[in-house]
Amino acid sequence: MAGTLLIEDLHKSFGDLEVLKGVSLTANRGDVIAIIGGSGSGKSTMLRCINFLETPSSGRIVIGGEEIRMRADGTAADRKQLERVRTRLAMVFQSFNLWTHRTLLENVIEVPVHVLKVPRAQAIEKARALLARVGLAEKEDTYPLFLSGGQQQRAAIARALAVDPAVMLFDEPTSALDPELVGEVLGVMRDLAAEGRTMLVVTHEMNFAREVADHVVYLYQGRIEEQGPPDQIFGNPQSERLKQFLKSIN
Amino acid sequence: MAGTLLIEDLHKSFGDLEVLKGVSLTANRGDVIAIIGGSGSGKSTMLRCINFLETPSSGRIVIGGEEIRMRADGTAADRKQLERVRTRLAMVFQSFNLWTHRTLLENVIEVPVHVLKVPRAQAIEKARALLARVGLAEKEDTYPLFLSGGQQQRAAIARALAVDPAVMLFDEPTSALDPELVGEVLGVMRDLAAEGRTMLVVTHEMNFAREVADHVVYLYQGRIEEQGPPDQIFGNPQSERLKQFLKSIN
Amino acid sequence: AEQVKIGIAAEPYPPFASPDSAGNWVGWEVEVIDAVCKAAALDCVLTPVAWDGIIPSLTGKQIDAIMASMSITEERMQTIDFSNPYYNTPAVIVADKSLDIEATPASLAGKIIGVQASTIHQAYANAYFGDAEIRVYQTQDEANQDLYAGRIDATQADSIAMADFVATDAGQCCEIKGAVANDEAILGKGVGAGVRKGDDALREALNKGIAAILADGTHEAITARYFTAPIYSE
Amino acid sequence: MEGLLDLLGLAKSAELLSLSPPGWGMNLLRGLGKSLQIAFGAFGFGLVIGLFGAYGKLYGGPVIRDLLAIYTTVVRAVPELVLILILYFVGTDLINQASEALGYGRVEISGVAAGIWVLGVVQGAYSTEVLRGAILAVPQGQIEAARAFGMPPVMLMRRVTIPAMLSFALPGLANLWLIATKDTALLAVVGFSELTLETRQAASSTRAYFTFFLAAGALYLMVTLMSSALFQLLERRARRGQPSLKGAGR
Amino acid sequence: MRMIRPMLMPHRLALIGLAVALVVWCALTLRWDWLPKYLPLAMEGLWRTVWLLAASTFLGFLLAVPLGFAQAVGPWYLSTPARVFCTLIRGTPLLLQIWLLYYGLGSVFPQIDGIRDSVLWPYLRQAWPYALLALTLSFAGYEGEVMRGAFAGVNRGQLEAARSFGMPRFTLFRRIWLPQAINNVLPTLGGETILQLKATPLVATITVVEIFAVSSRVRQDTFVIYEPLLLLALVYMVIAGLIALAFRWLENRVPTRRPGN
Ligand SMILES: Nc1ncnc2c1ncn2[C@@H]1O[C@H](COP(=O)(O)OP(=O)(O)OP(=O)(O)O)[C@@H](O)[C@H]1O
Ligand SMILES: Nc1ncnc2c1ncn2[C@@H]1O[C@H](COP(=O)(O)OP(=O)(O)OP(=O)(O)O)[C@@H](O)[C@H]1O
Ligand SMILES: [Mg+2]
Ligand SMILES: [Mg+2]
Repeated sequence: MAGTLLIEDLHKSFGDLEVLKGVSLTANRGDVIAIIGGSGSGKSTMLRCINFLETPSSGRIVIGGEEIRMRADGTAADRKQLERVRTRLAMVFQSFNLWTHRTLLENVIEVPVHVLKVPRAQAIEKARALLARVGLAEKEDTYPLFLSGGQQQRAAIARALAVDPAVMLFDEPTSALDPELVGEVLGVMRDLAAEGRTMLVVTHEMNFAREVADHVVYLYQGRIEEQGPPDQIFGNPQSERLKQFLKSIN
Repeated sequence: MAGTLLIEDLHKSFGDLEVLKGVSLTANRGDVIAIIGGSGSGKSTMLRCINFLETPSSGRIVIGGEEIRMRADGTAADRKQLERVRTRLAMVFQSFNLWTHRTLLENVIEVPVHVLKVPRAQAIEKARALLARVGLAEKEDTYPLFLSGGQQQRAAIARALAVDPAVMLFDEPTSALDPELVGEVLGVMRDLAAEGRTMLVVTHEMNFAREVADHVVYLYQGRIEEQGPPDQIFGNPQSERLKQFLKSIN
Repeated sequence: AEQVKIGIAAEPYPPFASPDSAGNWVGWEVEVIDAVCKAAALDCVLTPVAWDGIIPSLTGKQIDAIMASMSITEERMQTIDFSNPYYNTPAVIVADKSLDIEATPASLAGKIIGVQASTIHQAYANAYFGDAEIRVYQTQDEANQDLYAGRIDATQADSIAMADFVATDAGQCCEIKGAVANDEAILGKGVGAGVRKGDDALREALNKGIAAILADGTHEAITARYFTAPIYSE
Repeated sequence: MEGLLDLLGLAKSAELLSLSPPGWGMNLLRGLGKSLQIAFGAFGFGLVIGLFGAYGKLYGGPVIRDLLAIYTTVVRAVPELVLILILYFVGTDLINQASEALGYGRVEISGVAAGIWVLGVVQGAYSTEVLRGAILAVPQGQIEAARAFGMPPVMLMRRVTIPAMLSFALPGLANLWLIATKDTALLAVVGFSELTLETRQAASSTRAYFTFFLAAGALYLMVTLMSSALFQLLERRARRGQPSLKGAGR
Repeated sequence: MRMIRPMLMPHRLALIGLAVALVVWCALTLRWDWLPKYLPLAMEGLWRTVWLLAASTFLGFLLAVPLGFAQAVGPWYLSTPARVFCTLIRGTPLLLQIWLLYYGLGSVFPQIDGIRDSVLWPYLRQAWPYALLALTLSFAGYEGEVMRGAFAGVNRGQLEAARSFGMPRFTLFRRIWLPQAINNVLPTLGGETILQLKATPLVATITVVEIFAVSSRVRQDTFVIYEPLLLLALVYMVIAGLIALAFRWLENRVPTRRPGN
């Protein structure tokens, strides 16, 4: 059951602005789901609702078979449950959000050591391996604000990988990377999928969506306009909007 | 002369880390120069050195035929000159850097009204047109932190366009945009180039580099490894590193 | 003649010197200053200065003399000059009625004694009551308050102030247990006017004024209006 | 009414505090007025020094930085009483000796002016540090963006740095202001009747310590409540555009 | 050597020379004959100043953190009392607070039957517990306000990152929110600590004799004004210098980016 994800009729408004207008989605263990859509269509909001960084206005969220209990106002009713569920999720933020008062290494070991109670030495060893994997071995003692954009993004990916999550939420994880690194990160993702991790990836890289995803979701103005396997979405789009959206990449 | 740019033997170190190891570059009026390269290769640093946001360790920078006078420590010797030159430059930052205490409209009119002394009404009118052009007409009264990543990036582009610059420095201006918008922004850039504005664009979008740029510069570990017209760079790369770099996009 | 600025402490010390709400200074010492100046033919103006600034004001020439219930001691005479005393009062010990205490070092051993900071009483207590714990208060009123609250066992202070205190409601707890043995080196020669070192002309003039009001009964007359007992003795 | 006051044993207090002599109410109010006047002068003067001090410490050369470090350490450390005694009494004495030696008469230096000066210099040392911290807390990008568009330093300070740092500085500044209103007690040594001295005079002249100390406390509290309201207003304005952190720990 | 070299810059040499000259001049031309007599008392006072400062800032800061946090993001039933407390403390003179605590409570206690025979009486009779309490509450009030701003100023994304990994509330607070809040206001905290140093003399009003009171005593006993104050200033400068150094060290632990020009 770990690694499954179910979203049902998710709504989210910011004041008068309804950003999500009923989104439903199912992911099984090991699924890689790409979420594509225009800027401002609600992709980040959707991802952030899944782990309750935003309180949904209504809807149901079930992770690993466990429904996150909600109060009427959308906040999680059971803090302990939410924290437990969140430890199985990992997120890479669109704006990275590395902890600026800690070095890269400290950023990566923070959650393993202090939340998951992994022995420190072991966490460090793993963190070093991960940093090396994203090409940041020499930067482990640097503070995030002294890094280039792409380096920060890679560090954020390493931090997410360090917690061994069952479900990963990636918000445009390759936006700041050069094509070579994009390729490498896609490789990493493929490996993760092969290990049975479930992934939700918001992306503007249609190549990625096409090559790595099992399932592509096209979000338009807070609704799922169309979804399906990549072949179908890219090869034979039905909706006018999606056709329009894809036109520009060909 | 306005709109020309000359960089000669630019060096920049952060402490022991030499990030730029002698970069030279010439741009004529209306040139669009794409700067590509791996993450951490020094692209942003180079852009930031041009308008002295970073103090170069050594080198010469000539903008619009006017050499920016430097002290021995790399800081600009003549603040007035630097300010004058900077008003003819416009920059879109990799991390957007919108002013969080001002609404989008205020962000866009800030420099025209307060630095360039454009009448307020006129600045607002132009700002509205620019915001509409990047699809943010409805968001003009929103504060930046309440926007999606792509919206922030478009606002940053609008802010840069509002100052009618002779030279534009773009640091990955489409990183947070969906393909449809990327296309639009590229269109905007083509228009700008046609108007005779010089542009330096750091980008990971090889399509952009190929289609819009007059000249492509490949930066590798702080040096220009190869440069030339896009056909040559993409069609017939010479250096091993560049070949490697480009392999991933085909 | 030239004006003589007489500094008094801006912090009130009733019944010697305190302002009323209209800002007029009244009290025994104020009247004495008036009388002395008249007798010495000095054109005096009262200048209230906060206690912390009173000596710097004197040495910095903002004022010319200080008449603020300042006890004459050897130590202080190294810094400024004093006129002859214009009043002196014995020091007494006050304690709870229920306690069997005398004003002697032996009787006070092991007790807690409160004194006002930077007074001759503090100096005396330090010198003679070494076996007691000595607590230092900023004002005598605060020491009295703690005497009433039982946080100290006894206090040493000047007899006039204490006679006032034991007459109040709070003072009912306590009584004057007697005067301490005199030691002129510490308790001093009484209260005098302070002048800048070497300003002998003014010192002599003030001495003349003091001698005159003591001789012609003015001093006694003023005292009678404030106190029941005389407060000057040779 | 009288009966009620009598009942509570407050009749005597009411009499003591009445506004016309022999009541001391007017004296306290007059003292409060003077305290506020001094506090306002000193706080304002301190702010100006603080702003220059903070900029000097952050951007000045090594000599300026060292001098400012000495200023902030020494002036903050030395008790105000020492400063004012030395400055006022020794200072005026020296000036007078000099002027008498040159054949001029004695000059009167106003104790109040000296007091404002000393308090202002002390406040300046504290504000220097408060403002320096606040400027450091501003995300660097905010300032860089303004620089990149050629904003001159004063405008940059006015339009970007100050608004952006204000939310960090206001609590510390509010504390300094409240301390200034109370530090005026110091001016008693130069013969200035502000609230504390008036209170002490009233209290020990009448032996009604509790009445007058509580009355003074109430006056101070009133000032605090009013200035807190003002500071709160300012802070709300300074925080515009920043998402609230309510619930951000959940 | 690493410590010494920066001191050899010409302007620093000049400053050091100036300071030495000043000290020598003070030592030679001013009156110091009173010093030996009062030295033991001064040492005692110094010790009292130091421990009162250390204990009250430590305890006060421990209180200030919840006070600030409750005000910044707490529910109304926590934030209101916290705000009232901070306003009261900041709104009234410390002298009054000390005075009310000591003499106010002091006149209440004797009216309780049998209290003079209780085991608590020896402590209630002492002044230092009241002094420490008053100083601690005062520091907490001022710092509560500073920390309120500091907590509210932390970047939301930093907290979201921690939440998204399931960091428990308290861990998040301890590992992310608090350190970032403190980093934002370290210079202000340093200033407030030095202010606290200068607030300690007020406890003299309730018979706690610290270094300032000793210097006052010398002044009153001997009427020597400037010398004890200068010595006092020197002592304060040393303490304040140490505080400033400690805070500079804390500040430098996390490097900040600062642009050129
Ligand atoms: N302020 C700084 N202090 C120290 N090192 C820095 C600083 N800024 C950047 N660097 C380092 O300089 C190198 C070049 O950084 P730069 O931001 O120019 O890279 P970039 O080419 O823009 O990369 P990206 O595509 O990831 O944005 C990196 O290794 C980075 O870690
Ligand atoms: N905190 C907020 N308050 C109010 N409106 C918000 C907030 N966050 C996002 N929005 C609005 O919600 C809409 C969806 O935002 P979201 O960040 O989900 O877009 P997105 O699909 O991720 O876009 P992008 O590709 O540009 O990142 C946008 O119009 C945005 O302005
Ligand atoms: Mg997004
Ligand atoms: Mg970059």
